[in-house]
Amino acid sequence: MTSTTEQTQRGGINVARLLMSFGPLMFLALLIVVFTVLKPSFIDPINIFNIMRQISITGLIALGMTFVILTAGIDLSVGSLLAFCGMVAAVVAKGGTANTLSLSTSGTQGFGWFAALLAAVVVGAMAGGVQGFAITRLKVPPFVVTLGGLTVFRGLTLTISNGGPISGFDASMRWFGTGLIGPVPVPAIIFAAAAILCHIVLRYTRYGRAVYAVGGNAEAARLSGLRVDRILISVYVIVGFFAGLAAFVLSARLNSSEAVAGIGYELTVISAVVIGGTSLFGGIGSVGGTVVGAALIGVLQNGLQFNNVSSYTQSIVIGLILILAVAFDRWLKSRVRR
Amino acid sequence: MTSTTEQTQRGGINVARLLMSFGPLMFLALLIVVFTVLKPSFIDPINIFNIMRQISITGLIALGMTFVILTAGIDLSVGSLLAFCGMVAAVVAKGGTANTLSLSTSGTQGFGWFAALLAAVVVGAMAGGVQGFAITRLKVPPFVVTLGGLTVFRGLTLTISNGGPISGFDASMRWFGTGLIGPVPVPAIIFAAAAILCHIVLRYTRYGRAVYAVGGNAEAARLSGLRVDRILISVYVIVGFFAGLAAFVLSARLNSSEAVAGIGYELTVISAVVIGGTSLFGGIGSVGGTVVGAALIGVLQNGLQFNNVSSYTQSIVIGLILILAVAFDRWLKSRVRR
Amino acid sequence: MSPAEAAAPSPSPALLAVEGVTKRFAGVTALSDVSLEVRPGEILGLLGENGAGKSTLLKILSGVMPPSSGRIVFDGVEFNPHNPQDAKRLGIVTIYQELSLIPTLTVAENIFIGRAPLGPLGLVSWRKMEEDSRAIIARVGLDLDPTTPVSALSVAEQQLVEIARALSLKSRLIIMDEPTSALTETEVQKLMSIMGRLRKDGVAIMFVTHRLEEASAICDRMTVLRDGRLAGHLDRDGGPIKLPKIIEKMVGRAASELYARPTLRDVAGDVRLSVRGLRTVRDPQAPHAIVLEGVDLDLKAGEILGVAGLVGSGRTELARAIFGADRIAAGTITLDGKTIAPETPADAIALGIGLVPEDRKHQAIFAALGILTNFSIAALGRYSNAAGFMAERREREALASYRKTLSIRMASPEQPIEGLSGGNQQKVILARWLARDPKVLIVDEPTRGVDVGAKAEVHQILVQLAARGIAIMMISSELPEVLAVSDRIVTMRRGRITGEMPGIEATEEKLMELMALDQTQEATQ
Amino acid sequence: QDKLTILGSVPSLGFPFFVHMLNQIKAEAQAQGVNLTESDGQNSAPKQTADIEAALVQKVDAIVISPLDVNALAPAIEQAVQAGIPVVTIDRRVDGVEGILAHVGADNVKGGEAEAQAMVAAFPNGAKIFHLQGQPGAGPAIDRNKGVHNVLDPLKDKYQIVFEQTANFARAEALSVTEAGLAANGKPDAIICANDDMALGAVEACAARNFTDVKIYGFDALPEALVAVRDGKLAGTVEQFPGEQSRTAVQIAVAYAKDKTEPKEKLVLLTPIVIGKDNLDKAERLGETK
Ligand SMILES: Nc1ncnc2c1ncn2[C@@H]1O[C@H](COP(=O)(O)OP(=O)(O)OP(=O)(O)O)[C@@H](O)[C@H]1O
Ligand SMILES: Nc1ncnc2c1ncn2[C@@H]1O[C@H](COP(=O)(O)OP(=O)(O)OP(=O)(O)O)[C@@H](O)[C@H]1O
Ligand SMILES: [Mg+2]
Ligand SMILES: [Mg+2]
Repeated sequence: MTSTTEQTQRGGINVARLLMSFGPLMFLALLIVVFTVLKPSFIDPINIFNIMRQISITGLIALGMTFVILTAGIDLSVGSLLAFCGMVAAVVAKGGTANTLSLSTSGTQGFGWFAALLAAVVVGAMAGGVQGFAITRLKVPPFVVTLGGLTVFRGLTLTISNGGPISGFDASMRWFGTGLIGPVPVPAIIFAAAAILCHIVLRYTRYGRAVYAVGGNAEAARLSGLRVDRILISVYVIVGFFAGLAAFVLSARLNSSEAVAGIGYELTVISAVVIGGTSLFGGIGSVGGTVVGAALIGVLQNGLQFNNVSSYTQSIVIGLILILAVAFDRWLKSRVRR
Repeated sequence: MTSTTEQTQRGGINVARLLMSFGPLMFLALLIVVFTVLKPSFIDPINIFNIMRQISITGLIALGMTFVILTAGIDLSVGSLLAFCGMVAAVVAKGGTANTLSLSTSGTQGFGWFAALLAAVVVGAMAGGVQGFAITRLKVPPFVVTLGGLTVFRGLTLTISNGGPISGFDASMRWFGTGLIGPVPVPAIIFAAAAILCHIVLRYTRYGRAVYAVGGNAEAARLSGLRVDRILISVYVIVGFFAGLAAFVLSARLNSSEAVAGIGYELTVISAVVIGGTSLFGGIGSVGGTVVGAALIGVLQNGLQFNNVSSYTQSIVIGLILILAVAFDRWLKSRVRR
Repeated sequence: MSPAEAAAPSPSPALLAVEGVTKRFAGVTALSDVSLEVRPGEILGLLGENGAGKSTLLKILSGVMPPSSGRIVFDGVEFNPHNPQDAKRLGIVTIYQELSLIPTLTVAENIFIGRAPLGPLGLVSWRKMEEDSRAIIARVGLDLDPTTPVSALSVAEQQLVEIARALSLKSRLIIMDEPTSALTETEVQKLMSIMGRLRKDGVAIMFVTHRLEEASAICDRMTVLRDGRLAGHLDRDGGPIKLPKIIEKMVGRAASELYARPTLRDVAGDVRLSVRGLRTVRDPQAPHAIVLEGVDLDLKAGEILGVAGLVGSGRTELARAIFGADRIAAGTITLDGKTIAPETPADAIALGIGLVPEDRKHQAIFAALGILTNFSIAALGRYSNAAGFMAERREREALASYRKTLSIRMASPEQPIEGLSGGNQQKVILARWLARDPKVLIVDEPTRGVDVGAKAEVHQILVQLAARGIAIMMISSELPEVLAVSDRIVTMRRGRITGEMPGIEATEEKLMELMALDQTQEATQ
Repeated sequence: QDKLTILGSVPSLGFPFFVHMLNQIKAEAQAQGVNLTESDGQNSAPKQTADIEAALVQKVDAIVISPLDVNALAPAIEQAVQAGIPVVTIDRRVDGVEGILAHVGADNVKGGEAEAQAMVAAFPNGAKIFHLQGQPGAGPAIDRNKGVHNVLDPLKDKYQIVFEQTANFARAEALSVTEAGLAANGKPDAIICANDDMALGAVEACAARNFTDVKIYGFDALPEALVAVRDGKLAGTVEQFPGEQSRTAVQIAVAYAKDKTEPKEKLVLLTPIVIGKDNLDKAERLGETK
């Protein structure tokens, strides 16, 4: 008797939840329909895979940012860190800063893709760790620390590369940016795999629970025996790791690491997370939402470009639609609650 | 007997408070000393007035941003709104979009500086009001609304000006950017007057205290009978007003309104506020802090430039010092309370 | 079910009439067809178990939320408040169950929120505000610097500030939702006498409490809710309304003895926790918090130690210090003979110490998170496998069993805990620590906001835990509760232990004497 | 103390083009035996203005500047001129300020025209064109766009711009934008880009679709682009001789500061040329491409 009630109740709430999470998703579907009607080739596999490849870079970082924002933190340094990790990866891949411009694809230069990947993610994670340390130990708010990081990492990147790019990687490295597995671009697969992993971590592990708890109420989390500082540091390590991974994929995709890479990414990435329903005040949100948020932005940009809308009008339309998408989500939620 | 205790207690707290607020201020003083030792001409009145003029633009916006952040909000659109208001002011000052590049200083064209100023602040305030409305009525988080605003206002600016600048204002308008009253630059005086006004409003009016209350706990403020929505809308109107004022001063100073003006200002402005001790979670902060924060950033940039530090190194040093300044403040606070 | 109006000799017309009010939330009907009346100069008690709908009704009356259906008449006019301000304008003043002060502002500002006194030039006069607020809080017996930020106050102090604020407003109807849940006898007495005075002035009061003695002592009439429905009205019949009558109306069956006196149990257990010369430093974040000035204490396995004291006596501070939540300046703590020095709550928990904090809202619940997460957060290790994955089935089963034993009223394990009534939230937090199965469990105001029935259950559970050998330290401001379950009782005052006696010998009078010596004498030091 | 000090200011050291420019200024200053104060405008007119103001306080002896914006920097430069400090502008000319010592530049409008003309020459029978523009509102973006349209607008019938989008001077954005353009419009004959970074991004997008015969044009003649031209990946890139501009400007400024030598010409205009595979040797930075 009781168990049936529980089950129906649980079922009811799940349907409601699903509907709620449909806010951005429904909007995304709507956009796809509209763009397809405007120009049917929009839905061609080539273009869909283009979009997937395009959102994979900021999407990867957005996965890490989801962890950070769930703890009520923020990381503004991701764009600069991306550039920094990309430059590190390039230096490792090319075996030094000499010979920065050769576009040769011979397989023998430098230390190879694996070392480059490792360097990028380790440097990214370490940089994140240092920032996390400043946040927890020096008690400087995440906004300030990572704003500092934003300028520091950019300066370091420019110093390493003296302003210029480092280009020309071997084919094995480039595969991570331009390769296909079946018809699917490798970056899209990396992003999908990372998203599933993050979803599992946040939803089904002890650590994930702790992240939500710290964001929900840090003091209560501390009094419940969670090592709040360690968890906070860890989320910055995670976002740094993903910035490194994204940097590697981006460099592989562009065949070049640029000192100006990733400028302004922090806002794109944070928007993806927030449009996906994660609260900037912590404790509420999901990886699924972030993926939808990233897709929404990607589809919007691509669709407008696809229709050759003038860049001025694009700005206006993108801004309005982002607001509308979230407003629609709120409206839907308030309906479901009733 | 009791009254003496009270007084010493209150006195004690006031001294403590003063010392606490000294965190960024002490750091600012330290920086000035260091730069002066490095190069005594740093402290020349000319240079000091330069710095004051330089911080006045972002400083003005930061005053408005202080209101917003005190309510636990944020406004990312200020840079774009600055460009938009500047363009509006230029169109009004020139009496249309024709003749956009004449550098003539004849006093007869267009509608004059007063109309231009009025247009800039009214448009700014209205744009802020619209955003505030979306935040309170559509229940879209400030981050999303103003991120949308960031791209929308930029697109509008580019549309008005068709990408180019509008230049050449008459002398009466230019005075607001380049004029002097005694030895003091007009923009610095405008900034100082605005700061004093904001300080009085926040500290000594019921409205100001309501702003703090809403930021401290919006739900409790509502339960206490405050009109939370109206207060929230008002702070976006205020920051919009200041973006308009800053736009007017900037256009007058550069003798030109550019479509690319203000890119990235949101971060500079928010840093000034946050470094000044205002909490991004609302309810805590002051105008004095914001002024010190803006000055800190201005002195740092000017001082490094003054000492011919290379641009890349400047980035690194500025980032580190911003973090250090806040860390120092936190450390000082934890000391003083003991 | 006709309201017995005979009790009042000349019934004045109702100031407030609630007619058939219903309130539905998603899936839950919190109120269904409730009607009641309040007359000027009358104190109406509103009683009911946790989740009965009391707070919901009061929130509707004060304009926080609209009813789904039904009518409210205030002063003869239909009343449809859209927001708290509408209610306030008519002279309806509310003290909410969940504290609603603004933590970042000072005491003075909270008292004068939205109506700060203005000086010349129309600017806020801080001096006048501070002076006036000092007088206002003094009325409820609170003596603290009005420039203190509210975030530095204890729950009890916050509650007093709220009461003081409400009393300082011009009002015709005062709504009090569990104003006394964190207060001790002394403050309650002060409040009662103020309420009595207000009654004489013709102010109507609606009063919610789970401390039935209190209700019985002060209320002229009572309205009892059960499961969101009206269970009936009770009237003063010459003398105070008797407790069994109230309980019967509340739970729908005859009441058994609630506070059973402890029998002298054989607590021959070894000393489990021992504290010697414990001192704490003044916390920079909470300048107001009491400093422990050398506490010595022993806690035996299988024993329930009651800790009694007035507001601000240092009980909470003692608990937090043992738990590693606050820094210790001097002194030693030994657990099972080994000296321990927990630097964080995590350390203390790992050693087998648990703490149910007093400030539920800020220190215990994760408001937006589901009940399941709220329940298991302190025992994640127990409900996860070696690889770090949650064992959700086990977790759910455990919650389900606590749901039954503690009779937690909830819709589903995923429901955000903020949707629960206050008392039910408290039960989830208790379940959190029961699931952890600690060696030493410190409970700070464990039944704050818990209804009588559940309170008895909580006491039962504490006794059972003790019987299993767990050492329990119970801090409570409700002396009957302390007397009911404690094997031994210590009293505290100004950071020191002032007395100790076996529970069976203790009486309220004896405890009061040890707890409350003249505080003002020492205040100046 | 007797050593002269000059200010060298460029719009943004985030872009390799200006890094090169400043490096050349630095090298020439060293060769002339003067001190150099460096300034990075960080893509912000107020920042570059502030740098000039700081230099005025320090009483530099001359200013060599590539202004971020020809209008917005005018007041600051005017202030310098009024303070009696010789100013030489590079690359972009500031209008309406009297008394500038000299201007050494290559007009971006002319560069855009050259770029489009090179494309026209490659496709005498007409072509389907993509156009990637620079950051909206930025001076060079406006001028280069104008140049391209000056040439192509009269030839609308033969040379259709089927896809015209901004990619903000950035490589990653150019890659995405080009991908979208290719998906929507199929293969173009040529892609005209407002800088080399975008051109290199377009190269990657075309390569991914195996459209290796699309002729892609860049702008700035960065070493990386020269390599791509050599390898046949880029059809051409516009050379504006930033190094020569910079060195000439420093020479003029130092000569005047030392002994008031007036420059032979007040206006030195270098004609931008398009570097293709056959005239790679004309490229200023060929030496850096080893
Ligand atoms: N915002 C809400 N959303 C959903 N359900 C709610 C909400 N607020 C209250 N409820 C539900 O309404 C019912 C009545 O709650 P209410 O808070 O009125 O109880 P109460 O009588 O005040 O209990 P307590 O004595 O524990 O404070 C409960 O079942 C509760 O779960
Ligand atoms: N480090 C701290 N941080 C935050 N709050 C603290 C801290 N230390 C103590 N407090 C709070 O200060 C209050 C005063 O503590 P104290 O031990 O004096 O109270 P008490 O005797 O338990 O009486 P009551 O809780 O009824 O006021 C406590 O409620 C506690 O929550
Ligand atoms: Mg309640
Ligand atoms: Mg306590």
